Amino acid sequence: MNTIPEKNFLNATRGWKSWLFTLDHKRIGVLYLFSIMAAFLVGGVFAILIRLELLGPGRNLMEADTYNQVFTLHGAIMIFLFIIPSIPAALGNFLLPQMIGAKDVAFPRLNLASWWVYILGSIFAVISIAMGSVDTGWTFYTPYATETQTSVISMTLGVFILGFSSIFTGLNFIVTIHKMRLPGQTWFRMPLFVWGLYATAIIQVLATPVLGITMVLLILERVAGIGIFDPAMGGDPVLYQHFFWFYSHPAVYIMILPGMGIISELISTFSKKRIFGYTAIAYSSLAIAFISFLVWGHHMFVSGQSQLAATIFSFLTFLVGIPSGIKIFNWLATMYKGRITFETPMLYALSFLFLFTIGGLTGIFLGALAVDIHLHDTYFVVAHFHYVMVGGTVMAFLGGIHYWWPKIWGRMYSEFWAKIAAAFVFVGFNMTFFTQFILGSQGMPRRYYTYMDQYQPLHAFSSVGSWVMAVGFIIMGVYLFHSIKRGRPAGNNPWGALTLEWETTSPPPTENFVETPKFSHGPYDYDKNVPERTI
Amino acid sequence: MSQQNKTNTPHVLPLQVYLGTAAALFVLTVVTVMVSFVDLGGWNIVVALAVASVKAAAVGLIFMHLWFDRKVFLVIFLAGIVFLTIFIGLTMLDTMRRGDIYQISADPIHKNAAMYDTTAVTTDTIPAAADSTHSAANEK
Amino acid sequence: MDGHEHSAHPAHLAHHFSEPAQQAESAKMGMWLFLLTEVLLFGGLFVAYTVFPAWNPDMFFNAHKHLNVYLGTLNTFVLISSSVTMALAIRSIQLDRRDVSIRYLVVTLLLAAAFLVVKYFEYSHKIHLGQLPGKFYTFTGIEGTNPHVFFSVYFAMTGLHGVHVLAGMSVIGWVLMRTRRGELSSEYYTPMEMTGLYWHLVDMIWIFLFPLLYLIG
Amino acid sequence: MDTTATLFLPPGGSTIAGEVDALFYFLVYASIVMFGIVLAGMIFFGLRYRHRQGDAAAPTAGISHNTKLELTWSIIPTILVVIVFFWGFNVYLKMNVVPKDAMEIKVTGQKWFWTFDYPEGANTVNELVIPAGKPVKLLMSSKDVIHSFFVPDFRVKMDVLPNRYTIVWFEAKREGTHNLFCTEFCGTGHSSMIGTVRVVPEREYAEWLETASNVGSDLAPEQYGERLFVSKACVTCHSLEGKSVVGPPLNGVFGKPVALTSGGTVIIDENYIRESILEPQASVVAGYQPVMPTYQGILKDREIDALVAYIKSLQ
Ligand code: HEA
Ligand code: HEA
Ligand code: HEC
Ligand code: CUA
Ligand SMILES: [Cu+2]
Repeated sequence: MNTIPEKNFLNATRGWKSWLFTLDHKRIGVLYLFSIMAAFLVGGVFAILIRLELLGPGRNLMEADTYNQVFTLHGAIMIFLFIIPSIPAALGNFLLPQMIGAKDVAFPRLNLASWWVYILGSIFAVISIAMGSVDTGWTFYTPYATETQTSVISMTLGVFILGFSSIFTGLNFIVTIHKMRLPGQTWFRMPLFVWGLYATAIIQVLATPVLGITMVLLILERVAGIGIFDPAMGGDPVLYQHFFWFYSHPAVYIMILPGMGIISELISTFSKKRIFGYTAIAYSSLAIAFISFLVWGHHMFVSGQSQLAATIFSFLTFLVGIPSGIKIFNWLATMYKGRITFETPMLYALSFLFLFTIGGLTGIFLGALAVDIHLHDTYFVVAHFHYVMVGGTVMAFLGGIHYWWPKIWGRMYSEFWAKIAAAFVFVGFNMTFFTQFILGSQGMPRRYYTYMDQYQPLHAFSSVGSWVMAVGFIIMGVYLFHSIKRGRPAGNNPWGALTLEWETTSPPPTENFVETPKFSHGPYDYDKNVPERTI
Repeated sequence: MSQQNKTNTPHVLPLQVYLGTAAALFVLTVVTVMVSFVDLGGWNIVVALAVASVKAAAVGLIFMHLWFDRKVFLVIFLAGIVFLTIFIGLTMLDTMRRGDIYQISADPIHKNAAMYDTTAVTTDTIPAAADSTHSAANEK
Repeated sequence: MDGHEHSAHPAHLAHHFSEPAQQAESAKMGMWLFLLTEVLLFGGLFVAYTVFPAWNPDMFFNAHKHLNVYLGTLNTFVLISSSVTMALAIRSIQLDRRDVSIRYLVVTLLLAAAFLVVKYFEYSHKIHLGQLPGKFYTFTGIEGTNPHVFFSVYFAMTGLHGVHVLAGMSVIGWVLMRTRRGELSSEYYTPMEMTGLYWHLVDMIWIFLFPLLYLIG
Repeated sequence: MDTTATLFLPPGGSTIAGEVDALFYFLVYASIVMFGIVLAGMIFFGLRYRHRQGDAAAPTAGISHNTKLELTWSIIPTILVVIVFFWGFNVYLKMNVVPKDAMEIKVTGQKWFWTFDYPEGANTVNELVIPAGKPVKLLMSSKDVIHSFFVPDFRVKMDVLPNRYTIVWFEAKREGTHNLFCTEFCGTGHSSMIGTVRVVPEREYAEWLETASNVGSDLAPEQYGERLFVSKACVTCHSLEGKSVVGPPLNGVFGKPVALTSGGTVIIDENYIRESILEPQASVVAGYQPVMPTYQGILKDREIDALVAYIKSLQ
């Protein structure tokens, strides 16, 4: 029978101060984990409100203005408070040093600052909600955002601050990966999750400052009327869109790259097989990170940007599909001749393959100039990005949470309930969002509070789907929290995996390893090792 | 823990190097200001930026030790320049080429244009190919 | 805290690093990454700077005539000098000449303050004339479309830069304190080195702002 | 190519629709194939290499990569996307280059309705009337924030920007009516900023144009005003059942006092209504945002009179 180590990072010191001012990357990871889960819950409640209002045409639950605030808050919270920090700041923080055999990240204080800055930014977002909230959409397009009466300033200030938290995390990770690896762990012996975090961190550091200056200019536009984005003052609203998407397109890869990293770990662990095409996967992460800076204009095909720019952006957009495809096929090939088991994390990994492929392929629709003209700003786009963000990132995140849950707490969750919840989420998700592909191509515009009768059946179906999904998440919340105290002790290596974090105890001690680990085998050498599973 | 073996022994440059660089920076500043008083048309700004780049390079390579330090720092710094260039370049591809097919969609609207009243309008009431310098006045 | 000097034992070596070199290099790399984010933060303004002059070259030309080249040049000299003294401060601490280093830091601070004073005079002159950004612009002597945009860009760029000078001054002040307390030496001067990098970047950005705003033609 | 309604797309109503649909369906089928490969791989490997409890746990095959395979799955998608790019670009060009003989209509978007100005001086609100079989070019601009002109059946969409013209063109194939949506978020009334495009035979169009400039002249002012109240989009913001929507309700208000934001009250009379329509910001009703657009230049004197008469009649 496994036992929980008597002394571990969870009980090393006690009291709330020892948590809120901790420098231990694992505790900071846990703080982040709870914060983003709270954000997801709030964003999810807004999502359910959206779906309730859209159950039928006309007013069901709220006024048009309220609806506009609800979908803006849903988008802004999900993006800035949940999905951007989700995998890197929560799981990445917890795991990165362990995976490279280090005691901590390079700058523990900066790491703590990152969380506090995140909290500060969230407070501004909450203030904004309290002060009448925002109704601009998460994109804050000018000139609407400069003239609406709602409290745009405190929300954009919040976003500005949240950007720093993201920059701090990225900066910290790059240095950590460069400088803190265990001797023997060369670049191409790092776990692919670390590669994913590395590529992500590059984007965080390069793109986020531009979001910062964009928000500053937007605030100046509102308070000082500087007129850079305001057409009435000789400015150009389309320029604002360039600024915004220069950050926000790369940002979508901040969301997906770490998720892809998790999938590499899950598929190889549960297939007990060496990952297929390691180098190709590592390099395609970098390639995606680089190309992501060249394609932002695909959000602006009908914005009035020049036809030349639109054409070039369309071409570059397609290039992203190729490294993404390489990854998908490499993961498939990893399963070939494996020793596959279907625990919950693997179920999420397979859901990812299924849903992200759909989401990504519909991205190709949107990248095609003529087709995007019809599909832009319809529910087709809404469906696309939920398939990649929820079907991609959130599935990977859930897979990662289940996979490392026993490492974080030392205890197992209920596999039975986990499978049931996964089924609800998967089915509910497809009900909610596949319908939206149809709605969108039929012409249903997004950000609509009400709609024409002809769209009613599909909207209603979609709303029902969102309830199914919510049931799945509620079940998940219950068994996960239950297991923190009550779960079966998991042992060091419940899945029989080979990456370094499984060589320490669960939960790990404060400085991660009791003895400095030795690099003795690569992260995926399943052709040479059969590690023992502790459950 | 032994201090001696792997400490970062400082890399000290001779004083002359600093003073020489400083002198070069001052001289270049004077030069660039003087050139700005000569009318070179569009070339003024080009020369000014070229001089500025040389100065910035001097500061970066010598004061900031990029020349002597690990090259990864230089790579990081250059990455900033490269991505900034991408940002500027692709944005200009839009802002400078909006009139490619119809000049009218590149120019700001003259507030007195027919658009804003209900009198009859045809294409020829709106100048199709106004000069590209956006001379149309904007009222506030 | 209390002016107590650290012994030769590397008290500055944090527990999670295995050797001082690793720590120093990490810090430096972190700093360079931070400078990278600064470049891109200013980057947005450089984009605005490129787009609007490309649209209204004449207006930009006319408006820039209203900046004072002499004050701009003076400030360029001031800031470059401060960069030189900063570099020399680091060199002195590398050679363990602590007092010299302190003197250089003080001069750097004074030069930085001088820069801000000159800026103050420039700003107040502009405010007086109504050459202000956006909707506060009331000046009438500039030909061309939307001259207020020039001042929006001017104030945004120099304002952000000014904020960086202020931030730089407080960091230099902090390093100055630590040097006086004897916490820095040739063994460990990472904080001063990092401050130097930051300060040089602030200088470097000004090196570009100066011709872009003052020397268009 | 003629398209009819399918699962995904509404019936195509313009000459370009067929070409967009062809690419759309090419993408659908290509995606189904790609997705099919991924799904089949997952299912097949999952079943074939499933490890059951109790099976021996031996080391697995040490396959690390296979250059030929990897090249295949890099090159085939590359070819596919290059095809899609050129195809999409080709159709995009056609959507951007307006035929020489296109007739021109001006479109103004503002919160939250569309105004269309026809060459002969007629104007309509929220209803665009065009002849079938003739290319139509829209010259569009906005009076406030960004809107976007979207006719799903025509597969065209273009943002409508303040202080700039954007252009969109199409040729409707046959008579019928089509929905027109605003697809750029523009505030409270975004989802009710919808109109219709009515396609009529060419001959009928000419007749329509002639009468359009003086419709309603045969009606009594109240009736005419009632029509205008709908056609000029007053209904988007004003209810007639005493509910406050974006603006205050307008039934039974005539002759009554109303409080203003600036303090003070006014009696709602003919002049006040007229002022509200032409200079809505001059006196703003307490409790409402100053968002009502001015109808200066959109409504003719006779039309304002009719509206006043109508509001007066709503006792
Ligand atoms: C996690 C986030 C995420 C990810 C990963 C992506 C990935 C992609 N996105 Fe998406 N996107 C968003 C989040 C994301 N997107 C969001 C949030 C918006 C809307 C924002 C808003 O307006 O509010 C958006 C909007 C958006 C648009 C603008 C639509 C519009 O408003 O009109 C476009 C247009 O090109 C686009 C394209 C793509 C492409 C080409 C990819 C590619 O990276 C996909 C690559 C993957 C694949 C292609 C699948 C796997 C490959 C194979 C199985 C091999 C075979 C492939 C080929 C033959 C090509 N996206
Ligand atoms: C990460 C990003 C993310 C996520 C996860 C989601 C999740 C969901 N989204 Fe969202 N969405 C966006 C990002 C996201 N969305 C963005 C960026 C926009 C655009 C906004 C804009 O236009 O500006 C958008 C817009 C958007 C729209 C379009 C609105 C419009 O255009 O008018 C709709 C409509 O159906 C929608 C629905 C949903 C639904 C049903 C979910 C569901 O998946 C939600 C499921 C979650 C729950 C039901 C929460 C309940 C959870 C529990 C009870 C768990 C228990 C607790 C713990 C474990 C702590 N979203
Ligand atoms: C975009 C929304 C909008 C549209 C369209 C609109 N209005 Fe209004 N209207 C308002 C708002 C908001 C107010 C209250 C604030 C104010 O007085 O400006 C208002 C006020 C008024 C008033 C004064 C009402 C009172 O109780 O004192 C009158 C009369 C009026 N509108 C008539 C019209 C007519 C006639 C039309 C159409 C030709 C019209 N409005 C179209 C939003 C609108
Ligand atoms: Cu107009 Cu949305
Ligand atoms: Cu994108």
